[in-house]
Amino acid sequence: MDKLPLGLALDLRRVVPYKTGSWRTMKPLYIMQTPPCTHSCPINNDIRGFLRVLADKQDYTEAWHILTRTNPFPATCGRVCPHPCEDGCNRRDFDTPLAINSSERSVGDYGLEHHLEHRKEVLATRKEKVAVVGSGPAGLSCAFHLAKRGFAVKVFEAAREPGGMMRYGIPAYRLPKDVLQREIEAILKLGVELECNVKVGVNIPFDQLRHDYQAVFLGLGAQKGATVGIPGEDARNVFTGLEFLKAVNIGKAPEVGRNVVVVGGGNTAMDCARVAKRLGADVQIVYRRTRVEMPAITAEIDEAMEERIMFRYHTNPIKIITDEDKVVGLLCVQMELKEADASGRARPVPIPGSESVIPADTVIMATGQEVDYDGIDLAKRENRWISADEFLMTSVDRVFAGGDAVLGLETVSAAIGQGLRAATAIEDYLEGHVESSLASPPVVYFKDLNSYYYNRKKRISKEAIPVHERLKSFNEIYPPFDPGEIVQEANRCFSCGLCFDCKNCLMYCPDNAVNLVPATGRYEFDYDFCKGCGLCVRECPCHYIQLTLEK
Amino acid sequence: MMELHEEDLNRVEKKNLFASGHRACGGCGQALAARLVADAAGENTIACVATGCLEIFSSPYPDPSWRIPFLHSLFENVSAVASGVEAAYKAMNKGPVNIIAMGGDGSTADIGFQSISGMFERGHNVLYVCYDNEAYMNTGVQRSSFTPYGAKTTTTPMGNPTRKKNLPMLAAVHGIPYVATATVDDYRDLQRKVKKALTFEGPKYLHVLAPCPLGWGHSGDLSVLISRLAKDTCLFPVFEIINGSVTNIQKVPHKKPVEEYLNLQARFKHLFKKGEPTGMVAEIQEIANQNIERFNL
Amino acid sequence: MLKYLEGSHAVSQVVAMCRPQVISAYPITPQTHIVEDLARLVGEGKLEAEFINVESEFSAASVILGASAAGARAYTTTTSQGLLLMTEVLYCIAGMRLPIVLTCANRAISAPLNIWNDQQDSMTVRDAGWIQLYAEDNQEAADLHVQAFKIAEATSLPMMVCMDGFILTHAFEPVDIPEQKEVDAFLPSFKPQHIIDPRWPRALGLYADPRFYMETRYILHRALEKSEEVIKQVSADFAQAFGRNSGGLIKTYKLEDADVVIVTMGSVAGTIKDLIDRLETAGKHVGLLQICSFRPFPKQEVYRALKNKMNIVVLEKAVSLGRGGILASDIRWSFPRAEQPGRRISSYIAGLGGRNISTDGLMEMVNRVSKEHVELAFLGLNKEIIAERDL
Amino acid sequence: MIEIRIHGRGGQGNVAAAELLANAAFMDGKYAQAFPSFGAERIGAPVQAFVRIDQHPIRTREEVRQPDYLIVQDRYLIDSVPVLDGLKPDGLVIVNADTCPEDLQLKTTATVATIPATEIALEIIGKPIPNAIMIGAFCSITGLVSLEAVQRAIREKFPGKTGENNVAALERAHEIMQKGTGQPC
Repeated sequence: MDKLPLGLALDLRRVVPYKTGSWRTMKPLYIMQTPPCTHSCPINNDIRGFLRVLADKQDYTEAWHILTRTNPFPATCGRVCPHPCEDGCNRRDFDTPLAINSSERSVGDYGLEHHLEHRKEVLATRKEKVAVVGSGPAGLSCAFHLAKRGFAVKVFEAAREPGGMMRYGIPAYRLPKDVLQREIEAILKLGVELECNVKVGVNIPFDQLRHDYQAVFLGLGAQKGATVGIPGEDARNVFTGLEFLKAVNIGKAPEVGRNVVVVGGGNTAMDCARVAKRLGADVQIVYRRTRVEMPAITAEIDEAMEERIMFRYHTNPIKIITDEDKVVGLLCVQMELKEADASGRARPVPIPGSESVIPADTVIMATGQEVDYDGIDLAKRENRWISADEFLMTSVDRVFAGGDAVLGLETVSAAIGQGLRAATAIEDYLEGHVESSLASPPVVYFKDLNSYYYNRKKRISKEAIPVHERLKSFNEIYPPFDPGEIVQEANRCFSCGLCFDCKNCLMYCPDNAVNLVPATGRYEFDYDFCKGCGLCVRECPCHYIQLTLEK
Repeated sequence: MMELHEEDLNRVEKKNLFASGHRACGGCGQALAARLVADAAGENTIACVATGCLEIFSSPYPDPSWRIPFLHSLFENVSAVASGVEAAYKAMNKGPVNIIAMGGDGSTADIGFQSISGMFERGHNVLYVCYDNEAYMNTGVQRSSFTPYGAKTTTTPMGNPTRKKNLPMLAAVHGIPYVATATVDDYRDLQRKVKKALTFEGPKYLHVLAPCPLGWGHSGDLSVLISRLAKDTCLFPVFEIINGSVTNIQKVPHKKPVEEYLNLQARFKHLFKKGEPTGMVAEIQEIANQNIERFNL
Repeated sequence: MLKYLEGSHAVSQVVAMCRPQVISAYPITPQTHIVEDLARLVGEGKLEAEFINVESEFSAASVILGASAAGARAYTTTTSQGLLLMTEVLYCIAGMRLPIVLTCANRAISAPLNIWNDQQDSMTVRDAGWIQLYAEDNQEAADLHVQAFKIAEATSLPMMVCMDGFILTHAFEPVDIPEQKEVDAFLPSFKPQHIIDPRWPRALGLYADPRFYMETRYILHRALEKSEEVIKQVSADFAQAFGRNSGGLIKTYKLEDADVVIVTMGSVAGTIKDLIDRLETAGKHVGLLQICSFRPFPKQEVYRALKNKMNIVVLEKAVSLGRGGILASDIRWSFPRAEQPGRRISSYIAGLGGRNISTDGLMEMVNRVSKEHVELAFLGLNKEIIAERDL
Repeated sequence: MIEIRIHGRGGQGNVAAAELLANAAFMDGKYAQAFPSFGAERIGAPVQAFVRIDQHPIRTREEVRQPDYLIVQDRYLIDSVPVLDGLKPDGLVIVNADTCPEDLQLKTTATVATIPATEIALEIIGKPIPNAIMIGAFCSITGLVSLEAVQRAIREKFPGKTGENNVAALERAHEIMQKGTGQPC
């Protein structure tokens, strides 16, 4: 036999390492966590995901597919969403939140420019058919997700064109019509059948749908403008907010004249006012309370003010003054705020003798919207909105509902989110098993991060085009990010709760118990040697590693 | 002097030439440093290691952790042993090869000080890396000349009354071409310095602060954080001394009070009475301030 | 060729012919002339080697440890305090099985400080795992170095050539210095067992827990025992090649019909031989047994040489304080127990700290042991100095 | 076997003198041994050196206790060191002195010779190093080693000017002693 070297010398290529893994009491694990952006997104978009592929690979196509996994309307939401994701962004506690909304818009636009097509999740077509009532964000989102999962879907739309509020309620300077149009077309490409000019409950009996289809989704929206019921509302040149916006959006803008008064403090009110301004009028907004109580998105209010729209707070309309059937003015009374009412907002009370007349050629009553239940009968809540359970099933069997009709007045994103959830619920229902959406992992907050490894960097923001320019047309007021800027911005993402290949665990492990798996490009622990010291957990910037008790 | 391109210097190296299976405590700063150094130096390297914690946990027969040639004989002679290896390579016209002598603070600054001084003075082409964990950890945390002021060890139960020996400066006055300090938290900097040092002909000295969870009294997961705090509190200045002149000093834009460093370590616990810092803490802050002044941190 | 020169230079010149690749030493009397001459030879380019001037014997030993581990033929020389300062490294070198050659110019050990000759230094490190051969004169000192590298490299054991400080190192006498080509023919170039080289990554100097340590020490002990054969063989080969006897395990002089046998090591043998001749003319038969190899200790050879001798006196230049003669106890232990009752093995300590070993003193010793057994005696003590002081 | 003991002070070249004598004898084809009374002596301190010359190999390492010849390189040592100890009754002692042997009043039956070696050294070599002169005197009186051999030994040990000066000094001493005495008495 060949002898070993003298004096305990050793050939190091023959060493069999001693396994130190047995020393471990705590064990590190790579566990993906929920980032706060996704958590606060009504659609739960994989924001971290699409930003990463932008940052790492500058792959816009992949980014678009990641976004549209949940949301068929990135270009739309990238414009109209009040982006709660950015409020959640952990960078808020570090420097400034990421410009997620603008990034989404750019990715959405990229998808449109390059005619990207949605991928089906299930290629086989299933026997079950589903009817979707209403082609607004909720309806189309539901149809989209069902179609991707192989269901035959038919969408019934009362109006002449699909899109619901997105088409008729949102002015073009916020959402260009062709953007919406192309995103809808992309959805229909999945094989979704669309029939317009059919009002369910009027042109087809509601029960027939329930008979012809295995499931029905109601995305009715809140299409009926509500008025406050003051004298003179029936006069010419008095519109509800929705009437007005719809008219403009279908290119039949009314003659609004010199002075326009808009009543209300919601988003619709803002839209109406700004549209009227673009029609060349001097616009005043009349609101019973103050700016603080206005339900509209702050940005909307700011932009309205920039566009020199007059705000009259503590002002309440009593009577529309008409000359024959033509509006000439609006009689208002000053209010003062008293203790809060049921809505939690300060209760406005008239100040006696404070009446005054605001001259007006047009009055727009943007004072609320309601669901149009014509021919559809089901249980309601607050006697206004459809009541649905946690799986969005209504009081009627096999009938699901979502969007404004269920939520009350909410955002496009909220409606899309409900469409998605309804699609899942319907699938589960038809497959006869319970709600399958997994409980998502815990949310990562700033305190969970090791922010040492992040550099401070201000977010990229774009100046709106100057007011005098804006008012000349219905063009968008915010220019898009250019590709470079998007990547720059994507690189600011903390990647909360998911590895972004910083190599800390690999380099810091005193026991070399972290390996990079070339095949997957992912890191994995070598538990033969890991002593469970937790250094990797401590130094992981994004809280992707958890220390768990060794079992 | 051998040339190295910037990208080579800056590349992070992970080769596991100091491999898994060593018996160091979890979160050992010295084990981490040793791997970073070995990987930076690369395969064409000979490691001469002094007796000490590193040697004990990395070289038990028959399963040592070294994958590059390893030579150990005694506690106080590693510099001379490395000198001999270098002389032999010269005599046999072999090489080039990286020869790295390494040891802890005891084998470097105390019992091995004469030996290292001799190696510096004779100008051997050897890189000496000192893993400074500020006490004799191998024997159970006794005070060394690198033990900082105020630190409690088993032989300074009331806290160390003296300040730390300044070996980087002592090395520099030997007139050797390259001296540098580094910490384990900044592995890029550490590996860069190893590679840079090896480009110089003659003796080189690299002083690495290596937190010791056992001796410093902190949990293993804090090793990197603590070594970073040593810098951020200006208690451990990071710099290079190239041909005698101090350079590339790592500035500390956001200086932290020494308490932040001390608070995390049991060896300094006695400096706080009911959470309130005693006079010794002020003294330690003074040391930091002097560093700030001296190195314009 | 026969040259008249100082013992130190005889050694340095022969060492140079052995082509060491790394030499490292620290100056200490009486070793200095050896180092100085080697430094000169390297400086003048007559010897191709790295000469490392270190800051202590400790580092000298460490440097050659490293050099030998890296595969170079390495050499150092020291004495006395220097050797003791090296002790820790000496044990290491043996444990790592590095074939290093060291010249010990034997000298006394402090305190009191004393630079003169005795053999306490090398005797003190006798258990370090080194082969130790003791030279009688400068010729043998020179010859032993040629043999030393061969023995060390054949056995992977370090070897110490011991020569009496001053008495040999500083003595001028004729020495036959071989030709380089003769040495080259006798001593092949070094084929190292261990090479620290990145091309074949090896670990040297690992630590061994209780499962392994004892075996390594046992192996080392057996290796030393086995080296006896090599020492004998190399000495025989040397006689073949150079035509003179040097080294080996033991040497005898007029032992055959000796009534009293003196056993000793090193240069005092010469003085004793003269004495033996004088006594012979006076009709007294005294013989000499020289221990050349103290480690390994040639127990069998000693026994074979002395088994019929009933009156033996061991004369040595070192003492195990609190015990007595070191060589003496090894000699006593060389005989099987209970064998031949009445055999006298007396023990004499002599020449400590350079005290002259005079013929008269030796005569007195022989006379006394002829009459009685002497358990332990110090030769030529000055009673007055002792009387003046308390124990 | 001839035994010689050399007394002197550190710096007077005592060991060299012993070495040269032995080397010369070696060159004359004899066996020789030379060694100092080893020590840490510094310049000026009294020292000794020993030489043995024989037809046979020399084995003994004993210091020379009963010298046949004494060489005293410094007369003032006589007062401080027992230089004459063990000198054979029929021996010879050569002293470096500028006086007549009688004036030294040495208590010995051995022959006493003197030579002003320091003066000669200063004159010829330019340094007060008497050893070459003392050796020269020794050869001259005893004829124990040949002058030629000593000359070769000196030239071997000190090549160049120093050697030549010493050789010259050696020869001068040789002549002087040939005349019988180093001193005009």
